[in-house]
Amino acid sequence: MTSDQERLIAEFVEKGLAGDMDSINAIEDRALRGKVKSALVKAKRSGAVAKESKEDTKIPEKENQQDKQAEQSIDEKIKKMIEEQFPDTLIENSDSDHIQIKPEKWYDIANWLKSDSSLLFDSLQCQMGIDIGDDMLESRYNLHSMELDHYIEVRIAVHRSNPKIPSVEQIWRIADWFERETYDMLGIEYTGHRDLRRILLPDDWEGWPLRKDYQVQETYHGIVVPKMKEGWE
Amino acid sequence: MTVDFIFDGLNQLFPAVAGNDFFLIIAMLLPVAALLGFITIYGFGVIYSEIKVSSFIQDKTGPMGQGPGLHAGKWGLLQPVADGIKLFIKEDIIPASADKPLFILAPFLIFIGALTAFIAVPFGEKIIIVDMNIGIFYIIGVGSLAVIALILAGWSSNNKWALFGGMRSAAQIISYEIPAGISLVVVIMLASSLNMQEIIAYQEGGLFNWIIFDNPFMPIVFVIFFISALAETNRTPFDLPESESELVAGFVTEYSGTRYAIFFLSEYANMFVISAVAATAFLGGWQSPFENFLNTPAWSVFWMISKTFFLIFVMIWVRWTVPRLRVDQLMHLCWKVFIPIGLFNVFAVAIWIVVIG
Amino acid sequence: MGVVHGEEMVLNIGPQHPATHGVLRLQVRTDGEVVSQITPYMGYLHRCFEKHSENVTYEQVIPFTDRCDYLSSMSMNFGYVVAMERLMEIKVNDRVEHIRVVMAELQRIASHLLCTGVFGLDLGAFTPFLWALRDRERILDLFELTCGARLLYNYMWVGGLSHDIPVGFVESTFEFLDYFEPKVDELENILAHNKILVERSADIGVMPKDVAISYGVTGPNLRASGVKWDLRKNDPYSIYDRFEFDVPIGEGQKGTVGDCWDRFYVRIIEIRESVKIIRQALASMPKEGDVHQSLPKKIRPPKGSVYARTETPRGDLGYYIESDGSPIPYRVKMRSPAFTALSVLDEIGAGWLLSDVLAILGSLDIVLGEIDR
Amino acid sequence: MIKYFSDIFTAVSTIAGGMFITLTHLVKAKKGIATLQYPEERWPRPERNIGFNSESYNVIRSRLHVDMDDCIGCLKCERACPVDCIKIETAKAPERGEDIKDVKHVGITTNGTRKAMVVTRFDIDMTECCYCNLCTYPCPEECIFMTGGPNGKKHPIDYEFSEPDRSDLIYRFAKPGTKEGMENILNEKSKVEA
Repeated sequence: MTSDQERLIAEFVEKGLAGDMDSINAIEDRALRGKVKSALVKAKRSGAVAKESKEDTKIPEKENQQDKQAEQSIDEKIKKMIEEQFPDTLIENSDSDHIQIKPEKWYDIANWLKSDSSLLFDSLQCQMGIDIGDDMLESRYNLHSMELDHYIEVRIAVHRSNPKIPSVEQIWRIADWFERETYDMLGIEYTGHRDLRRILLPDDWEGWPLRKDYQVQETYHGIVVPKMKEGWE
Repeated sequence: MTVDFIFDGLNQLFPAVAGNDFFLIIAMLLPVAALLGFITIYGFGVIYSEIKVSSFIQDKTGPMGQGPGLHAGKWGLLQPVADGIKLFIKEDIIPASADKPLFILAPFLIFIGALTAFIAVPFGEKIIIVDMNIGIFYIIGVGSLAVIALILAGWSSNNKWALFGGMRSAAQIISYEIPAGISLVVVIMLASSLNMQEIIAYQEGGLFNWIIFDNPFMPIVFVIFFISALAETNRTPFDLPESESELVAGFVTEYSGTRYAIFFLSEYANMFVISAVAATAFLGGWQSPFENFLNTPAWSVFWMISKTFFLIFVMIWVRWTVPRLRVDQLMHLCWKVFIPIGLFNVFAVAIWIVVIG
Repeated sequence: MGVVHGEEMVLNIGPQHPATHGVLRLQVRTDGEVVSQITPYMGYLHRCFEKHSENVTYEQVIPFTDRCDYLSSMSMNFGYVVAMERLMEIKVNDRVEHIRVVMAELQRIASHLLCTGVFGLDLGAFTPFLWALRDRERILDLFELTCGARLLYNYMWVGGLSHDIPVGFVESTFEFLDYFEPKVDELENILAHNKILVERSADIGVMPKDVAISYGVTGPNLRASGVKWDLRKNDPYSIYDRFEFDVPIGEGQKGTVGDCWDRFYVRIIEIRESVKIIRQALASMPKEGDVHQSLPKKIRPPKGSVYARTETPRGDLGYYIESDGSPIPYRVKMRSPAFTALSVLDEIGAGWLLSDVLAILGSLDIVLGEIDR
Repeated sequence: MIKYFSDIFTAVSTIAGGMFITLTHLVKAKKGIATLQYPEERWPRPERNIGFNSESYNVIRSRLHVDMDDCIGCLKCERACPVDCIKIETAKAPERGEDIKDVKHVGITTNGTRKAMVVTRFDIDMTECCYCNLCTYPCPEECIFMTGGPNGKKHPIDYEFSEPDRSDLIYRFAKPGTKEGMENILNEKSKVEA
């Protein structure tokens, strides 16, 4: 490496450290660009060590904060709207990354979330159930709007003794199978679901496997479930 | 022909007991035995070539181990033999809910259909087992026996896949007999005979006297006949009755071992018959492509078999290239494409004969 | 069709059937050959991925993600590590990101090759399937060169890779791409434009946009319905925002937008786009960089949850990871793309002939390992 | 009507095109064959030159092997295994770094670590192993590894291992010592536990 090149790289690294990544990405010579980038990474790493590893983590944090702010705004906005439209359904929570609601009016809220022209959540990305302890089961919905490109997460907690949540199967058709899976694994009953059967496990399976207190069956159809394999005591 | 020839020969050999009925039986059985031997050897040959051609098309080598010289032999020449042995020593399973007599009858029926068609196939001027005056009609007629066998197989298996397969094959074979028949009608019009030997005699005198080059419509007729032949022998792209990714194995789903082997063999035997008919009707039969070149009776067998094998090769080649049609498209092709064009050809060739020929 | 009504028959396609791509059972009601209702039954391959995950540590989940979609293990690993890195706020260096992208795109090619080949096989064309497998083997060789395994890699780790790419990997990948590009054309010529295949797949099993979105169908299946939605473009993770590539969508070239042929053809174009990405990524890959640089000593994410999506060959793969601060995940949920793709089968498959249903199933490109988990 | 004939024309032309492609493959059959005659020919195993620090990387996925002389019984591999196919039992050695002839226990590893534990059992169930390679990374003495790779000289790669009995695939690596020696060690262990 010539000293000329070294000087160039040093220049670019300084620029990069100052946050000007565009000029580095604009370098035409691929090899030089690669070198600059690797030098930049090195510089950042050593800088991070010197500043007690603050510099390195700051960048993602910043991005995250920005993301969170964006999320917050949509979350807060929806929370406010829910409060107006469906009073008494929102549960205030300290975490701002999701919306916690009561199960009763979930079907109406879901319908509204999908059809309201300022929200248009037309895609249910993921629906999952979780045993959050304290005898509570939770159903979580990750919603996404294809047109407006924003996300929210809705959480509905129910008590284990009466795990009933209105089904949104007729609003987002994919919820059909997602809810069946959650029913299969955690035993949350989705009222109004037209075909609530077990989906992955056999129909005659006992228990709800993903609850935290689930015990493996002793026998299944007369077959003993081995606890320890042979010759492996 | 051949039967008479052998009968005469036996009578001359033993003049003391000439005209014995026993000689007639021998004279009939000998060609049949020869035929069975031929079908077996041909079966091995064609299965081997199917394996190898498909392998080369698919960038594989195909079987390499089973050959002369035990393991690690050359070229896997004995692979069909091994396959045959495997199939014949397999357990013979008849499903409990199957209709047993029909289940057993079906493979024999299909084999009889394939075998009896062979006797009217000419391999040379004298080398034909029975020279019937309605030879081509006879082969088409006997060939349709397969439909009954396939329906029997499909129905008696008591399996939904088999039933689907049987029904599909019935519809398919019956439909495609019409374009095939229409195509042969054109040939019969030209040769003015149903006799195989006379059709061949019409094409005497080299390549350009073959019926396929007789007039501008004949190549189309040939293509229609050949594609219909593919459909009649249940070959891809018309292998709906046994389409493996839809119907598991179609009408042969419940068959195993020997019975399956018979189905397998009759498919290839049918291929030979239908290719032989195509070669006879369109490609000059046992005639040499060049006038007065290698046109002796011994060479006639060579020409006939090589023409037939070329057509079989094309069948194999097509099989490993194209996807499969759907049931309604199959019928569409038959009734809306082949039959109108075939009828047009009959009309056009008739005019051609009147005006030019 | 449909004028003559006979008795309805219930037919079980599977669990052992050549066209179900695994152990799937489709209970279909047919009238003759016309299918009126399809009820899929799955779970034959259920291996308790989510329950397992609650009993092993975070790094030990990765071998299990491999086995979910065994045809695109790299993408499965990728999705998991992206989710974990988002949860733990780890930023990996450029070399790692480049290697990951190369691997994921190679995996996409391998998976799409298999899918297009098998689609041909479902329609009766055997030869292109073997050609596709032959080229897929070359990709698996590259993976073997890299991490020693051909199918289940456990290559991407949280915060890095299990090891660096070997010397000569870049050259052999370029060599492979040069060899491979003409082969795609060949595959396209023999399969995509073949009249019989067009007849079999065009206008069959049309999936309109709104149905696709409502059913959560993603990936090539959604794009074939005319929605320009690719997470690599729309929500870029890793370093996909640095590369130039097109997102192919179904245009209804041979029939209606969103038919089987579009789903099939979108995959062939995606193979070409992946080749583009690999070429760019290999060219810009930094020579220096330790793949273990940001590997955490102990994976102990903070309390919280994350839902991260990545684009696998089959669509949006989402991992929902709930952490309670211990080294063992509290809950891992995989939102598998093939699961949603299969759920749409009844909607778009009913009313077609039996042969068409199997063609539609083939065009959806499902992997049962991922559906059953 | 035009569509009718153009359909026929496209059908004929595309199928002819496909037939031509397969024919070229058939004609050039010798060139592009992908098959290997397996027992005679084998797939060339890729040269794994990892570049830097190749010694510490082991990227072969073959069967596991343990150099018992180097194992210090730290249980790291057992904990790393996601499918629990490694089972290790240890007993406290009388003195750190001491050789115990009765159980063939070598006191000091090749890396120079003085062993404090006698490994009385080290079983790997290869029927359950998922070849994820996770156990080889945490090992401080690099004594558990997949055969082949950098260890290829000592342990050639072996993909084709099969046994007539399932239980033969449980590999027991712990060195069988004399009976008395084992008893001594185990007594010592039970004392410690008590």
